[in-house]
Amino acid sequence: MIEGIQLEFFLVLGTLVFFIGIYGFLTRKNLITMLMSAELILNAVNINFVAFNKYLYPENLEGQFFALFIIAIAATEVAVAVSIIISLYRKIKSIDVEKVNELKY
Amino acid sequence: MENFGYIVIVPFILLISFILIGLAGGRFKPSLSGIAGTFSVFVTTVISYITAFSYFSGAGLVNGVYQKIIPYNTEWLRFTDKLVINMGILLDPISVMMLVVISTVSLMVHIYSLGYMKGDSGYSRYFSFLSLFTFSMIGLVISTNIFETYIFWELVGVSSYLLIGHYYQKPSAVAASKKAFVVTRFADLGFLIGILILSNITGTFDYSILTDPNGPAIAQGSTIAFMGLSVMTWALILVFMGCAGKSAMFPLHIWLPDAMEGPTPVSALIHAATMVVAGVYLVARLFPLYALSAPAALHFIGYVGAFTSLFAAIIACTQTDIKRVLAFSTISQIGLMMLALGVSDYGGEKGLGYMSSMFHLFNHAMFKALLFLCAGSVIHAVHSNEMNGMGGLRKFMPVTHITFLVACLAIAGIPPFSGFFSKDEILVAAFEKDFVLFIVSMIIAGLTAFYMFRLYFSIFWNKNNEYKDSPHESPSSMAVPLMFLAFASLITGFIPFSKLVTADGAGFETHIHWGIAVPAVVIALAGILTAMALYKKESGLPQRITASLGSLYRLIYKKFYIDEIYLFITKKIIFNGISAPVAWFDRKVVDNTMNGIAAVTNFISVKIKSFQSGQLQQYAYVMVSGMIIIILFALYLWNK
Amino acid sequence: MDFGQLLYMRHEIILSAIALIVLILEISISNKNIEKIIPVLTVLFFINTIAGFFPVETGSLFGGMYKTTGITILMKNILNIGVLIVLIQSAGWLKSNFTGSSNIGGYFFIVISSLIGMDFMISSGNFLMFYIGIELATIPLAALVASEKLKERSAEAGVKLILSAALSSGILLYGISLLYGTNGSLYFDNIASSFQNNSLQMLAFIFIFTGIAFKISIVPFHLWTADVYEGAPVNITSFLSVISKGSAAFILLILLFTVFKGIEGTWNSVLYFVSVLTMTIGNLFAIRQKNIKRFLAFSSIAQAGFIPLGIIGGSAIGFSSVVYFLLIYLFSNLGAFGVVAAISNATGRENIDEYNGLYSTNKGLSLVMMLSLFSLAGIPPVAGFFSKFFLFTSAAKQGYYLLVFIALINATISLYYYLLVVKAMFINKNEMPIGPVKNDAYTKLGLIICAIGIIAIGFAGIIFDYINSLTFGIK
Amino acid sequence: MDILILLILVPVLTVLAISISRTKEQIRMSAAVGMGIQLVQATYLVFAYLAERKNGNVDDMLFVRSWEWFKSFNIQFSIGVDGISVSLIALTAIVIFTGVLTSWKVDNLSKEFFISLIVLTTGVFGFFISLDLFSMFLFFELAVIPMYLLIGIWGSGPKEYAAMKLTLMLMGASAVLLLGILGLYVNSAAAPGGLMTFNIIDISRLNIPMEVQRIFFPLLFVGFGVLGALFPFHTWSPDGHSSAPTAVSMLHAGVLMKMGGYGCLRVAMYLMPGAANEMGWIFIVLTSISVVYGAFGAIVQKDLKYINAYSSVSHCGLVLFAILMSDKISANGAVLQMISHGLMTALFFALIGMIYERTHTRDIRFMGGLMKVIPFLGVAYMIAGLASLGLPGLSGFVAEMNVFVGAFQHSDTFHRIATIVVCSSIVITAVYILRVVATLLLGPIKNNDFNLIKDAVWFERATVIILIFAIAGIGMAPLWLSDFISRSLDPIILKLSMIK
Amino acid sequence: MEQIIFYILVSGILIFSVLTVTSRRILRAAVFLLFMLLCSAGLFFMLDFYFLAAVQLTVYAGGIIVLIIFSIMLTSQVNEKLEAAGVKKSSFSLIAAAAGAVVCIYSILNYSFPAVSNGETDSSMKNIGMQLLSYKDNGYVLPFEVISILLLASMVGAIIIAKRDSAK
Repeated sequence: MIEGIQLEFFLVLGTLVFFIGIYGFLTRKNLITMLMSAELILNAVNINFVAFNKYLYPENLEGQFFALFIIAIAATEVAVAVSIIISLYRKIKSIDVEKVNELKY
Repeated sequence: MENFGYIVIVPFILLISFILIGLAGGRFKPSLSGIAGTFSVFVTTVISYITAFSYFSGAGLVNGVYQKIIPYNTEWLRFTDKLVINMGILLDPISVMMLVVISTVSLMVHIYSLGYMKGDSGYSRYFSFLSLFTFSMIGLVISTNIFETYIFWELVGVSSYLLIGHYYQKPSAVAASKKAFVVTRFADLGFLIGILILSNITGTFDYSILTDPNGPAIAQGSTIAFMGLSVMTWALILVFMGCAGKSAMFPLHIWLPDAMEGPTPVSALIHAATMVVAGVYLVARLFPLYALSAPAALHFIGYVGAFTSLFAAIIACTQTDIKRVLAFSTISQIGLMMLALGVSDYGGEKGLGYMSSMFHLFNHAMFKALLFLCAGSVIHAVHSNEMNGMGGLRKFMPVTHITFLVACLAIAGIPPFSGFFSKDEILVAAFEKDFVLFIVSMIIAGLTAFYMFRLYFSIFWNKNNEYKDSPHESPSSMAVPLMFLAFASLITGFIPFSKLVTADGAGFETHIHWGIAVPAVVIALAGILTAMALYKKESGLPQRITASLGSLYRLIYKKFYIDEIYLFITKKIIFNGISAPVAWFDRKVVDNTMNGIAAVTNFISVKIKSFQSGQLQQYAYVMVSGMIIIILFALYLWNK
Repeated sequence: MDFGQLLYMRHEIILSAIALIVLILEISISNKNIEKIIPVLTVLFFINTIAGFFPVETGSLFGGMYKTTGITILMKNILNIGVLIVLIQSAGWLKSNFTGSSNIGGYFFIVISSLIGMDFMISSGNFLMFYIGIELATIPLAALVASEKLKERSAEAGVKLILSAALSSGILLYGISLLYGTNGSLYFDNIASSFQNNSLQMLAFIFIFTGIAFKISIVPFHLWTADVYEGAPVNITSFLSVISKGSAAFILLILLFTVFKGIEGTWNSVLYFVSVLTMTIGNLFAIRQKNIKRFLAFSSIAQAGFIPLGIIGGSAIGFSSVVYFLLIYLFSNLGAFGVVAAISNATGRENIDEYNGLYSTNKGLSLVMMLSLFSLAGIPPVAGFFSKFFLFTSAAKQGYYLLVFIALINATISLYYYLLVVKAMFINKNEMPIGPVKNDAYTKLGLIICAIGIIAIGFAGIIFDYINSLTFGIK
Repeated sequence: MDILILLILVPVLTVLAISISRTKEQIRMSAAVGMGIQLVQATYLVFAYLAERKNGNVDDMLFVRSWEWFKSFNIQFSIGVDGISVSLIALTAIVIFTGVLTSWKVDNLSKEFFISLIVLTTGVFGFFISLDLFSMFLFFELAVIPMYLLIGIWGSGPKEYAAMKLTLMLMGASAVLLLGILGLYVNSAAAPGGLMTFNIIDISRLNIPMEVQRIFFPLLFVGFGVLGALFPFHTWSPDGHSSAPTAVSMLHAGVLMKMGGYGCLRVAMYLMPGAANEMGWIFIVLTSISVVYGAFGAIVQKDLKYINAYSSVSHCGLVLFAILMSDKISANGAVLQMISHGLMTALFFALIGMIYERTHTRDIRFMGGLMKVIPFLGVAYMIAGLASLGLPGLSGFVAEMNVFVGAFQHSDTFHRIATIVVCSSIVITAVYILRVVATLLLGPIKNNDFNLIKDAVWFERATVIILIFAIAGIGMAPLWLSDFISRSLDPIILKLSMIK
Repeated sequence: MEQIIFYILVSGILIFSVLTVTSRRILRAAVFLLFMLLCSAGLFFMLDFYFLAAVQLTVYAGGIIVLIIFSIMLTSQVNEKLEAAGVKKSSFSLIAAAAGAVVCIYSILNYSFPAVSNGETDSSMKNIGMQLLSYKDNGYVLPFEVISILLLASMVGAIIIAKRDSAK
């Protein structure tokens, strides 16, 4: 807990980062940068969890554990995603998301 | 009272004959069919005569009144406890009389046809249908209730259809049969609705209740009013519409002249003697109802009859097809019968019109059948229907000539032939009731004499045509019926009809009213003489007269363009005006609406395909904004 | 802790054991003989499926982190059956066409571990378990989706799946974090008991719902579906369309009926909204599809639109109807995909046009396809009729007549495009129809199981009554 | 074993037998034998029913059996019959038997053809014996869906379009219908919170609130009405009938359309009498339009099947009209009309099929004088036509008269005018029937090829004779059939009249 | 002092986040992401979640970012400038994101959270270790085990994809 800083501050921060991440996800043209935006989103969630845990429910460490697991899963997700992106890159020689539109309609 | 149960044999033997000939007809020698049919009608005739004899000789008589006897009645279809269609037999003076008429004429026609139809490919079919017709016609007259009448009415109609269309490979015959059926069917619609209304207000179909002068039906009749007339009147007018269809009253007469496309014996049987008088018969059957509870309807009938009669008589003067002349003459005579009914009252002497109508019906059946059979004989000989192609036939066909002359005299009302007696009674009845109708009937009498003798002279006198193969007298099987019917036309006038067939069953005395009879005969003679002057010798006079009449003649010759009006109504209005638009509407509007729903779905489906653009970020965008929309939506609901 | 209680989680344990066996076999058997593990594993999985049906007590483990009830066991069994069919159907594909036979073990391992994830998800008592389960069920699958040899479409599908999934799980997590903040716990039981009626919890619910709806491919979170289904290998598609979707629907049911029971009003209206959208959009897109897999993808979206009919109103019988619906949907869709897989693996043809005249050469396949499609369309006497009927009845019982009506209209539209495929197979003439496809025993077995399921399940009233006895008291 | 169960079981077994048959001969024989048994059973059922009634059984429904099916929804498989359903079952048995005979020469995929045909029949039989709305609906849809394949594969002309249209319209109707059924179900709890039921008899004992009836009566009536070719939802009928193969047209017009009428009577009217009385007028207007409109539509058609399809619209409109009159006589007429029209139209379609096989056209403009070359078929066609236009002595007359007399029992102007309008159809019917007969059979032979065609062969003759026999039998002696039916109408009419 | 550091960290998080999603050079974006993660790790430190912060540093900064940078190296030129997103796309996305943020922040600010608890957080390594292996209430042994399956499965999946190339 940080003196003089209210919970809402953290939450607004988390929300902003979350939507910045979403904005990035929606606009970045590169698959890998999209993935990075997704990481932003996850991190925003972590901030939320940690803040809640600290400010409201410090008796248990639920928020912290959740954040831990999120980090772990984010890692696996990135691993798989990167491998798929690379395999795609090998096929179409591009990681521009707008060129990934063979499947449509 | 005698039990008349044996009459049940009549319809059955005819029905069996129809089915047997119909099913097995093709497999046996044609003549066998003819003989079988004739035999069954012969049995019918014998039974009819026995019945008539025993009925009129007292078996039907109680206290001087001829009773309605129902020897047989069985439930056929039940609507409610009261509304029941029975199949039964009702004997009263008119039905017994009709039995005699039908069986006699039918037998004569059968015998005649044995010779006339020889060699026809549809020989068995013809006799089978004749049996069917006779069956239906007899069923019609002996019906115990109005619905039974309706059933046989329809059957009569269909057998008429079948017989008119006997030469079914001839388009004109097919068209004529179709026309006959549709027109009468249209009239029957009125009849049916009439029955429905009648049964609804009286609660019964049964004649014995409907026509009981003291019964509840007549008492209830005039209570409810609709558009100024009592409902009963409306119902009876509608029933009369059916009668008008069958009996070819104006304006539903158009089918009858065309019906002459059928074989001539059929015309004699159906379209002269029996079926066409069914309308008259039905009015007579319901007469107490008409007379006692809806006199307005009866008036209406009288005037329709008079108009039709005059109208047809005028047309008959101009026609050149001999069968058509006879057809219009038939229409005219039936109109006269209707007129007679229209001027009649119920009960005792006041029922003179009724009695005269029946009397005329009876006589007319005989001499008109005779006329047609003679005409058939002539056509058989010269192979043409056209008057112009005939002339001078008296030398070749003496029997036909004489019998035809007898029939002409009878129809013209020259004493002592039968027509004179019945026509006299009609004139008397009209004179007593309605002077206008009396005058009209006098004119008709004159016209009748004129056109009949025009026909007679044109066929048997006039010029001596050159015939390719010289005409010869018909074989005996055809000649015998002619002679029999001629004999009948001579004597039936002397039957004391007023004692036997009256509206209330009680007989009364009639005698010839010379004050009316003499002028009538004079007028008739005048007509005959005019015809003789114009047509006995070949002369240009008739042409000159027609030329001077100009468009009026054309108007009459074209039968007042009634056919064309009908054609306009059916072709232009029904076909092109209703049916074609309905069919168009169905395909284009209703159906396209249904198809349109499908098309719109497809259209939307094509339009929204860009949502699925393949762009991952668009997917994500839809997902996020969709979520936000759902949030807003839920917030909105939550705040409410 | 009594180790006997571990039997509660026998599904997961047995599956883990099988997964382990896969790894061991994969390592120990040479590449040449690797095909031989297919029957072994299929039999093992069959045993697992049977074992799932043995009645065992239910309860919770790990301090409430994990819990089972009769209905969750049933759900797992249903998923087991589905996976068994998928495995049987994919045997032929594995032998012939996969990325090289050395990956057979990998395939089995991923499918089974994905199933483990689903089982844990269904049995979770805590959002953490739920989250891990859902990720375990998704992430490895993306790898399988992208695994098709030499097809760029496969990789594209994989990218689309994993990135969309990343986004959706981010959204889901954000919702969970808000829920944690407002309710103070991540345990289902605690959350359920601490609901107040406020907008933030509602917000949290919608975020979580979005995450799950993504998996069920409910409109507007469905757009990935068609592309991924089309791009993925057919057998993976059938796994995605049936097992993934089914498991997500199960957990949605459980969450709504337990955790989010307190805000029923909110989710009723949300479900109403998305249900109408899903059915309609799914149908409209399905109408004009040319590729059979894509077609089935949209059909499965439309089918997903029917699920809310049973949930809405929150009645126990609706719950049963949804479970029943998914059971029958499983057989029907696997039947359809089985046929598509058989044809696609043998000839590589996937266009509906190419199915023209199929009946003249492949009677059996066409018949199974027709049965499946009729079942999907809800035509008697096949099972789909019954499940749809019960969904409608449940919704009508709650008074949602208008929704039922819209659903019925949509069912009629769906009949149209199902009939288009039937028409292609039976009516359309084709000079060069797909030649007779030689099916191996596995494919035949898989299709026969589906056909029997489609025909028999509907008439057996006892099945529905059994499900309903399990859901009794869920409300 | 229960006779009613056998009625469903025999077709199912027939389907199995056909599916294991190898040669065409075996397939045909299995179908014919199976449907022959079905005919025998139906006859037996008629007599069993009569015997039961004679023994003084006055229950509304006889041979009632019920099995628990989906307990959770309180769905039973309930079966039972009354006079109405027995007579319709007999009709179905006759039509399917003759239908199989007519299809004797189906060569293309004959196994599939007969299987579909008999599956369809199973649906029809099941529909008529069901006392439970659930199974009724199930069988309803079961009867509709094989139609798609039957028309699509073995049809002629724009068959795919027609098949799709027919199926979608009927299934759309069944969607509406289902909503109605669900509405009934939801409101069928005897007491608040009680068990809901699909059972028709149970529901009929309840008084469903008026506001509920007002919503669901139109749904039910339209749902069933579409199958009964209710204007403006009849457009599937011309296209469907004209494209369908002969036996299917026979069955569809002969039997399936009757399911619509039966459903309207048994479900819509019986279970929701209040709304039937209140809202009946809307449908009376629609059905009156159907009757006249169909008849007018038939006049200008050129395709034999189209003529008959429009004629069916008209005749089936009469059925619905009669049902709406909620009068016993006209209801009786409605059932008679269903049977009569079923037989007659089956005969028509059978004949059209036979003629088409010979002339390879159905366009009447190219035909003429066929009576000369195929007198048997010609006469049969004429008889069918005469039955259609309501000639006494054939079945159509009896039915129509019942309808008219019954409808005329209402003494208010609206009903009267409607009745008169409907009556007028007998004239229009005569016009189009005679037009067809005249152009098709009479007149000179238009095409020299027609001189070579042969008259009917044995199975065709058998079909025709059976149907004509039935038509004439009913027409000559209608009383027993009318009595047979009318007793079963009592509960329905009683319920309707109690509301008034 | 604490507050100043806090504000610095917060503004670091926000600025680097924005830079991550806007930078036109992909490698820089990755580095900005790294900084953002570092800042948030700092935040976790300030909140006494040392273990979490450490994991954040090692796994995220150490693992994920390295992975990402590797993949960037594999798939694009380092100096390559990314195309900017279209105006339409970015403005629509901005609207959606902004709308979402507004709605969420509005709801959060309107919500009255329970009073801040003064309970002590025992985030010592020992406690974390104990809980991670506990199977009682608030024990995380089961997720811990399951996540191992997840890691394994992901590995297998990645191998399947990678292996394909070798098979080729």
